[in-house]
Amino acid sequence: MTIVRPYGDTTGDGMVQLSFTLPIPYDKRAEGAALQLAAKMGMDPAMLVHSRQMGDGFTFFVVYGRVRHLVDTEQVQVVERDFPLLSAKEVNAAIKRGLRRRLSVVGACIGTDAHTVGIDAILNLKGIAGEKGLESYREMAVLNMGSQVSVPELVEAAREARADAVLVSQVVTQRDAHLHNTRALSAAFREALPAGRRPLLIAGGPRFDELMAGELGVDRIFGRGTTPREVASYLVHAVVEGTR
Amino acid sequence: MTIVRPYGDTTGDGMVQLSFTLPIPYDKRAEGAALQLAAKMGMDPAMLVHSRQMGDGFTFFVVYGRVRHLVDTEQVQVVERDFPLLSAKEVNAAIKRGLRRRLSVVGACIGTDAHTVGIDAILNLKGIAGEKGLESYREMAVLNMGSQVSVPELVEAAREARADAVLVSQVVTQRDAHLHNTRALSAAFREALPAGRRPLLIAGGPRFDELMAGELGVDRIFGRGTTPREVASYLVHAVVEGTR
Amino acid sequence: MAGKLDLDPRVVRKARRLAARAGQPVVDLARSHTTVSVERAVLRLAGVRGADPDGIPWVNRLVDAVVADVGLEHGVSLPVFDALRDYGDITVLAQKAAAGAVRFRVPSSSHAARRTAVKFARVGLARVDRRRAERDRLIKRWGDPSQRPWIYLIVATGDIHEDIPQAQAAARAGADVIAVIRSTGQSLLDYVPEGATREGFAGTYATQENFRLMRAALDETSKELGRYVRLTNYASGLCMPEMAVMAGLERLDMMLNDSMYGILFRDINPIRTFVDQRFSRQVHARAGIIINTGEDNYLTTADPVEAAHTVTVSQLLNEFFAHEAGLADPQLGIGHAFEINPDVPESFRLELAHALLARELFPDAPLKWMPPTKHMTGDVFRGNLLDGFFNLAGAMTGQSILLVGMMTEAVVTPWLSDRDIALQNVRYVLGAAGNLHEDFVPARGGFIQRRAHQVLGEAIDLLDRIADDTLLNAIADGTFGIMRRPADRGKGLDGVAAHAGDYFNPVTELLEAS
Amino acid sequence: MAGKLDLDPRVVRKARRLAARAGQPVVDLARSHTTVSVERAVLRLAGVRGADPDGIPWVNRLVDAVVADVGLEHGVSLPVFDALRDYGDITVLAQKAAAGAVRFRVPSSSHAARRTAVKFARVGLARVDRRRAERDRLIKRWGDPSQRPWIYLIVATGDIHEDIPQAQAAARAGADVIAVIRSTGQSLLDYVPEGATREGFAGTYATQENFRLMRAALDETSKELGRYVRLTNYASGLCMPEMAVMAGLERLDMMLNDSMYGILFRDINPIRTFVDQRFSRQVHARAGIIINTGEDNYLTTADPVEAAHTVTVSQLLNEFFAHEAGLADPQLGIGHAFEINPDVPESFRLELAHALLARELFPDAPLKWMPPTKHMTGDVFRGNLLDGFFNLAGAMTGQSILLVGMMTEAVVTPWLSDRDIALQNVRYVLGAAGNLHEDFVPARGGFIQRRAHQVLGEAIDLLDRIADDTLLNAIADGTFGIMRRPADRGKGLDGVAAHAGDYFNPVTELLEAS
Ligand code: B12
Ligand code: B12
Ligand SMILES: Cc1ncc(COP(=O)(O)O)c(C=O)c1O
Ligand SMILES: Cc1ncc(COP(=O)(O)O)c(C=O)c1O
Repeated sequence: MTIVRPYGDTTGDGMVQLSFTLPIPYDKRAEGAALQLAAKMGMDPAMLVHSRQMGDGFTFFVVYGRVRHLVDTEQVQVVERDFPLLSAKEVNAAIKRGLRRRLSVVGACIGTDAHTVGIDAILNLKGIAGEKGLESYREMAVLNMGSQVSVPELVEAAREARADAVLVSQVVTQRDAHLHNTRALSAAFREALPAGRRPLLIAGGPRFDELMAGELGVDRIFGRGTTPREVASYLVHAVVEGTR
Repeated sequence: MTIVRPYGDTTGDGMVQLSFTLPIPYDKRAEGAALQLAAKMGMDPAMLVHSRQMGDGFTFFVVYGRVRHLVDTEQVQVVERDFPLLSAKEVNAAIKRGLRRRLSVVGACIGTDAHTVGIDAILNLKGIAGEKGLESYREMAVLNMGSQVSVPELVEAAREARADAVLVSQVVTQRDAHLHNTRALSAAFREALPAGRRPLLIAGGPRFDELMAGELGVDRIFGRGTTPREVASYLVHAVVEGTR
Repeated sequence: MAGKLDLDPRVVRKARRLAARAGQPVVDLARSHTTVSVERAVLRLAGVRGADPDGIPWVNRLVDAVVADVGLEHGVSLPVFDALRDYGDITVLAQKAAAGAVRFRVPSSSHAARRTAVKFARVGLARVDRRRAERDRLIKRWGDPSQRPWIYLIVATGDIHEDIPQAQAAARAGADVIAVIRSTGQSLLDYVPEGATREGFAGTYATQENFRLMRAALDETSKELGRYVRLTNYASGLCMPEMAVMAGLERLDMMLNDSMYGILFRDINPIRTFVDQRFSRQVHARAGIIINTGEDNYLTTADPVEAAHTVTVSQLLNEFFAHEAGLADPQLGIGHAFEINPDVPESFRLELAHALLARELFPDAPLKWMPPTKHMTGDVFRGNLLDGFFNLAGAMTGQSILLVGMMTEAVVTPWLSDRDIALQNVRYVLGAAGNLHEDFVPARGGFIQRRAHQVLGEAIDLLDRIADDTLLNAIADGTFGIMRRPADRGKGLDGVAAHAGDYFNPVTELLEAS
Repeated sequence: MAGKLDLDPRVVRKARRLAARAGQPVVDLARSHTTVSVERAVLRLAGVRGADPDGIPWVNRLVDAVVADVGLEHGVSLPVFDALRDYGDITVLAQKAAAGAVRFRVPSSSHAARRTAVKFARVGLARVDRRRAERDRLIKRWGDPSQRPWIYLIVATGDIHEDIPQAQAAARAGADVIAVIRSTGQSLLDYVPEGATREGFAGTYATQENFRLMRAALDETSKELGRYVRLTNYASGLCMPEMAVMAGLERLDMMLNDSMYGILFRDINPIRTFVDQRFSRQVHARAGIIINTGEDNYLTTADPVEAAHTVTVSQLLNEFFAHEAGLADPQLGIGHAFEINPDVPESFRLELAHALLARELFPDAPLKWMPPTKHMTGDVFRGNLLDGFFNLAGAMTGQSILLVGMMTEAVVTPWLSDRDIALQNVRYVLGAAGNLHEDFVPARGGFIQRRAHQVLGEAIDLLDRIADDTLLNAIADGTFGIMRRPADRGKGLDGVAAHAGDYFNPVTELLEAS
């Protein structure tokens, strides 16, 4: 099946739920305004099922209804895993065979972001979801710089460690902080190192759009629920097999 | 102000929340499909923040993001109250003066709908929200036929009571039951009585679109949160002052 | 669980005594009357199947024909089994009768007709017995839910073929009991539709074929899950006795069946209801079916705090009528609900008091705990929260069957995702706080005990008044759910008759003998 | 409330004794060191205001100049007040010093400089005292919240001019305490930004002007509401002592101030932190500010069940350090959190056990109860439910300050509507079940008591080990929040100095005399 519609309780019913606030006090006109927005979003019919004024000038709405839009699953763009998922053993073997030295990884939370749980999950021994982190891979040398690392410090450390890959985490997204910081990262590496000696740049965090790698100047983005094995497998694919 | 946007935490940010199910199992492609729908609804950027497979072939999604649409509050269509809100005293006085007899009202839940709480709130002494129902108006003669009344029974009762107004309630909306029943009502009255002797037809219920009165062949629709006084005032306006 | 309220056993005994006194005249009424639906139920048990080309079942045509010839007061069994001698097959007899080809009489010497009737009834009841044994066997094989309360979910698409996958999905996601809600119009139909149906409004028609299809599907899923998933429908409305028979024949496991719901909420005649009620409960008793009573409904029209004692009164009456009809305590899914306005101060503690009172009054009954509906609004976020507190109250007071609330209660009949969110809610509450009842010890003489004692006291006062003035008058006065229903009004009264001296009903006879 | 856990007072006394033993060496360290921020705080109290054209405050420029000339180990007061003779105005002195026009020395006869320093410090503290008296007066006039727990809400737009209306709206909707979250980078800045700011990330810069603006706005709203609305910010990060002074000067009412948060979660040097900590708490004590400790944070990195006892240990240490710095019990907003994975069996009862343990260990402290964050997901429906159970646990265990959880925790910093939904949630729970604690009586020797005793036992074992091996080593080993932080690493170490023999700090002297 390639064309689908949202499903409430019957195939094809197209039902969705929507909520939002408008900066206007509650009255009939506000309800009409809410329905106008729902209509613009393609809901028809739209049922306004809840409205509640907050403070003087805001009203919160809940709308249920049918959307006309069709979803074509064949048109979906995703970053599919385009490399095989390897076991730790296979990863180590591939590095040994391919590089004849340990693969050097440097990781950090850059900017003012201090959310290390995500990058720690990827790098530290402890790992996540039952998978151990990259530190547990015999053939990797991992430097985890922790949080609130500035981009120049990171470039310096990467240079020193002759990093094959630099992994940065960005969790705070307010005012697009993650996008600004990632762009700053890629610009700094482009400036500091010639193309051939530049490490692979990998960004990760729960609110990234994985399709934006190119736009942000990094090689790959990993989103919500990433596991260390996926990252290790990608490193083999991109660094060892040189397919980046 | 006539142009507004949804408000998350900053003026103009356009943020909304959306949830729906697609009839496909969970995978990356499904997430992409969810984002496709969000994009078609005008969300850009859209953040997919939750997905959960249900059973074999369905996935539930929660999406947050910005919509581009503008809401023009001047373009909003609503049924504004186009008659003055009267006190019980004023209603009684107006009927006495205008009709010189009691105003006859017949009410019912038609079709297979047995939700009487709404129509009872309008008709019965007890009323709702601190307002007494139409039965409490000295100058009204109210017949509340209760639930699951067939349209022919209702026509007959209205004829017998020389009803000035017929009030029907419709709460069940699944498969558009309320629309079918209301259409059946107006057709039956059109057939049974000549235009001049036809009572005012009023439909009510929480999920009606008040703008649909014309389309459904009734004189007026009352939605969520209607109070008896509003209905009484409308009756004076439409029956006594003959402005329907 | 018992003992948290410090109820005085003497007071509780008094309440039961009063309920019996208030209920007995209604039982006497039920024992001395019959209805068209009781008679049709007998014929269904005796094996009449199918419907005419307009969809009117042959049982209806047959009963109508008998009534036309000899009236209802003798029961249809003697006339029918008397006539059967000339036809052999009972469905064929019905068809001929519908065509006007049969003349019925009340045989003066009724020995032979009685014998045949009892034989047919026995065969029918034996089928019911086999389904009951089969249920016991399957429960043994697949097992009961591992937790209390059982999780009860509603399916309501209107189309049996959409209902089935949704019910199966719900069971896989954790439902222990599936209820298929009926289409809005069905309870006032004076016949049971036939066959598989796809066109209900806000519910699916209850037909014997739909029962069969859904039970078979759930058997499949039960097997897959290693847990017997129960199926529920409604023995309610004008065809209550027939629904009970169909449920027995198709191995349904629970039936909504209340002594007053049809009167109050469907405006069905009180006498019709009480007569149908007693017969249907006798059949349920035989079939091993758990009934669910409907006290929750009163709280949607009356105020749940003010009218709390009317719930208790109704529960005691429902219990009395059920016992009288032969139901055992483990078959009494006595109902009550979490319907207090959440803005009322201490509303949660009031709910706990009410729920605990029901628990302690009926320690051996599988109480059915119903979720908030009236004060659910379109604010679905708040709705899910309220449902969580409902689930918690259920766990803290040891309820037995938990009807899972939906955040979209005020919006739509449940969506697939609503059910999933609701089940997650239940799972969280039972997993995280399912044993909190161990730490929940209402203070002696504290708010909760005082409230429970007050409600029980008010219930006793009301029962006292009802016992003196009759239950029928109380119903006429709007005592329950503030609906006024006089005994001489309401739908279906014309289908009721007082027994003639020679009234005969082989099924009642067998059921009362056993 | 006390007494539900049957804690043995001897065991509790032992725990406190061990905490004192583990904490004392750190206090000794703090008493014998100073930091650039402590010195800047002194100068702020003494009246240095404003910043250079690049936004670097004059206090920073002045301290840097002094340190460049004579080092940090004597404190900056003697050199500065010695030099002040020649300048009169202290901010002018700072500006001149920044321009390189002043040469500082440690005066050999320091009598005069000391007297001036003490005079200036006294004036500064008098301002703090006046703000405290003003608070007392306003609370008397407008009143305290009518209920416990107080409702604590976060505002975090990054723009003080968006924050103000949102804070006022939140107060009108029921918030008793408003916390303005700081921009992500601020805690590692070794200076305090100046003026009103509009460009924070996920929080708004803490500046004295922003403090003033928000306090004034909330005074307006307090008056309107007839209820004193409290304001909170952070005395945390590299400028902790200065934040404390600014808070005292601008009548903030609470400050996040933890003895180890900066070490663990901002990688700030442990010694720097402990020195800054002690000074800031002395100032808070004087200002009548309630501190909020940060044990909740440990549970976001460590497992809340396994590491429950580390919370207790940290609470006891925070209490010891706070008392030592002069804070009274009613100023100890000791923190803890509802962070157990909701899928863990009995998670809610575990939360109750932990929350009750804190309640009974610190009966006179205004405990701060933090909502679920780690196990919040994008499933906002479930999120609101979990927040409801958090609110309930808070009510059932008598927590004092309730930081209101948001259903969008895993998604965005709170939206206006999130706050409204969250407040409705709190209102429902407190209204419906706020007194449920009366009926909540953990069984003797039951699950909840056993769990609380176990956690306390593990805490005592851990304190024992820490007392033997030193707290600094424990921190280095990853005992708290599984973050390893050696004493010789981390940010801000270069701003620390051991006191020289002639170290002088007029503020400490006055505070310790009082
Ligand atoms: C834990 C936590 C904290 C802890 C952090 C402790 C630590 N050492 O990390 C503490 C308490 C210190 C904290 C503080 C703050 N936090 Co915080 N915090 C969270 C919380 C609750 C959980 C985050 C987490 O640990 N997730 C678990 C990990 C495993 O998931 P993950 O990060 O997504 O990582 C996975 C993937 O994304 C991916 N991944 C992530 N990074 C990388 C990198 C690479 C290279 C790869 C390959 C993969 C990868 O793989 C990981 C494993 O699957 C979230 C809310 C929530 N429930 O999400 C808020 C949250 C992230 N915090 C937030 C904020 C605002 C703050 C503060 C700024 C608040 C303040 N002003 O005081 C502070 C300051 C922090 C700062 N300077 O950055 C906001 C961010 C809002 C936004 N979208 O911009 C959130 C969403 C809460 C909220 N709604 O307000 N926080
Ligand atoms: C109470 C109730 C019942 C009671 C009804 C008792 C009674 N005597 O009315 C009982 C328990 C009997 C019941 C049964 C059923 N119910 Co019901 N019930 C509700 C409930 C909880 C509240 C409705 C209510 O009383 N609202 C309060 C009144 C005051 O509000 P109101 O009706 O909107 O009326 C106001 C306005 O709309 C307006 N108004 C209404 N009518 C009129 C008429 C006129 C002329 C005017 C001027 C104004 C007006 O003024 C009123 C006052 O402000 C809703 C869920 C909910 N929370 O909304 C479900 C709900 C309406 N029920 C529902 C269903 C499906 C059923 C059943 C069909 C289930 C089943 N299959 O068994 C049955 C059968 C009912 C039938 N045949 O119609 C669905 C309908 C789904 C849909 N949208 O189609 C709902 C939404 C629940 C759900 N989510 O599934 N129900
Ligand atoms: C006892 C009982 N019967 C029947 C119903 C359903 O109504 P009906 O069978 O009339 O559709 C309910 C309501 O849920 C009920 O409680
Ligand atoms: C004690 C303490 N300080 C500070 C913060 C905030 O972090 P920062 O001040 O580093 O931005 C927190 C976290 O909420 C905290 O608990």
